[in-house]
Amino acid sequence: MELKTTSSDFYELTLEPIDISSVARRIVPPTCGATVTLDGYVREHTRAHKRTLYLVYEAYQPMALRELRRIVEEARAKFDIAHVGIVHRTGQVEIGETSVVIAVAAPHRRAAFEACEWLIRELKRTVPIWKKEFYEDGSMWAEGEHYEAHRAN
Amino acid sequence: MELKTTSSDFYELTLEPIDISSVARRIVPPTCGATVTLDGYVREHTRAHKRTLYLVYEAYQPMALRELRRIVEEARAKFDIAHVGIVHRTGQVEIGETSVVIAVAAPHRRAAFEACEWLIRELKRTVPIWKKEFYEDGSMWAEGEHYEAHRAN
Amino acid sequence: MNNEIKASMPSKLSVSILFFGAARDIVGASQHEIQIAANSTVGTLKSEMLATYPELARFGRSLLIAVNCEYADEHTMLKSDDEIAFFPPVSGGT
Amino acid sequence: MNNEIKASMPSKLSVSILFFGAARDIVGASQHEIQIAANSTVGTLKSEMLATYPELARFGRSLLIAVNCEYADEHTMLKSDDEIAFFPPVSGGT
Repeated sequence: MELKTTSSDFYELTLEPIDISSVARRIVPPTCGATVTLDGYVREHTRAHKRTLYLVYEAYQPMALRELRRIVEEARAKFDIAHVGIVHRTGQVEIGETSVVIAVAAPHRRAAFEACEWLIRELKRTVPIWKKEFYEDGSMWAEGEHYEAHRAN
Repeated sequence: MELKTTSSDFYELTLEPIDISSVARRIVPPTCGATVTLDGYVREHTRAHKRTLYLVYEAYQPMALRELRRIVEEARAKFDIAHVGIVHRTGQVEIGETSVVIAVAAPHRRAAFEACEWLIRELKRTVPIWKKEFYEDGSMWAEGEHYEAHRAN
Repeated sequence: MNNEIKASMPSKLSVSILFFGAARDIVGASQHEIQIAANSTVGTLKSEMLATYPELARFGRSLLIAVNCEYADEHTMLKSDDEIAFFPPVSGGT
Repeated sequence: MNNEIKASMPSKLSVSILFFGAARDIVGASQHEIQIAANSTVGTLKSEMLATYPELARFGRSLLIAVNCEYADEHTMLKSDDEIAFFPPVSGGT
């Protein structure tokens, strides 16, 4: 499921494994000098002595795509960046697989680093996607980073 | 040409095109949560009205590998990171091709962002690699970022 | 023929309600079509939902609400055909 | 048999000199094997190179020198078989 805008930015939710190179390459205009990519993946971890077998990400898809577009537009206003690509996995994701990739291309690397870091923070704060952890004997929803519904601006 | 250390870090100079995904994937231990990757590539640009056709990177190879190892060791002391991979292209590089990839895996994304940005700055400042730009009617060495030989520490 | 009357004096609004994540598990369904009083706000609807599904109260102030895919606060007025989503704090990314 | 005498009183050191980037273009060769006076420092060798290749002076203080793959300053003492590299500011990365 993808949402294209008039620019080269893109936001997608996908059931397929994510190839981070192809996400990064799709956002490179010839005048750019650097792409910074965040590759976030599912950690091997335990909660209350239970080993996580896999995760399932669920999205409120139309709103998730809309929020992704909103945070990218905000990033473009804040930072001197050329293009952004974001792909978030939905459905079942195995340990070690990439759950989210954010790639930012910019003429100068400083802005690419800043924007990429800001975008993952905003994504985790506002984009309506939920993670459920599955164990041998059950499952549990992960707690999100707290979202302030009454925003200051 | 590559130099392995006892850890999983690696530093390589390569005459072949760089696959950024494979660089990033090689440094991911299962306990990590994020890999930040800088993909630096050759810009389309002009100098004094001349269009750059391609570049040639030349390295003082044994010292370049040694300096790469030194800056990675310094990064590991400064930041809470797990592994680092750096690959720098040498020889002829076409416009749009990746000249350098720095991938940093860490349990938390903040340290990965900080270390990756610090590493590219140090690489450009101290690693003995030189870039020559080729035009239709000649060539010119690029000026580097200034290196202070008498370091404060 | 009575469209004008409905438009000027609707007694009820038809809205869709969606639940996600742990909120859906509590409610036991992902989507409801319901009728609510005209001039209802998000707050009115939230109170109704909390009365119907008391377990939703465990999210406290962190229960989030979106109207037509935008975050909304309790004062947001509802209109017919709105899509209202209830969900706990998001946990995407890694 | 005269190894000991050479070790205690060498009159000359044999060293390799490398040039990279624009410095190599000026010198016209990437590597030299030369003999220099015992007790020479990096500064001594640099002065000799500047006398032989006056064009190297255009790099001024930004002409960098490494001894055995480590950055060195002008006070670094040289010893036999050292590899000394002269080069302009580096320009790797992008």
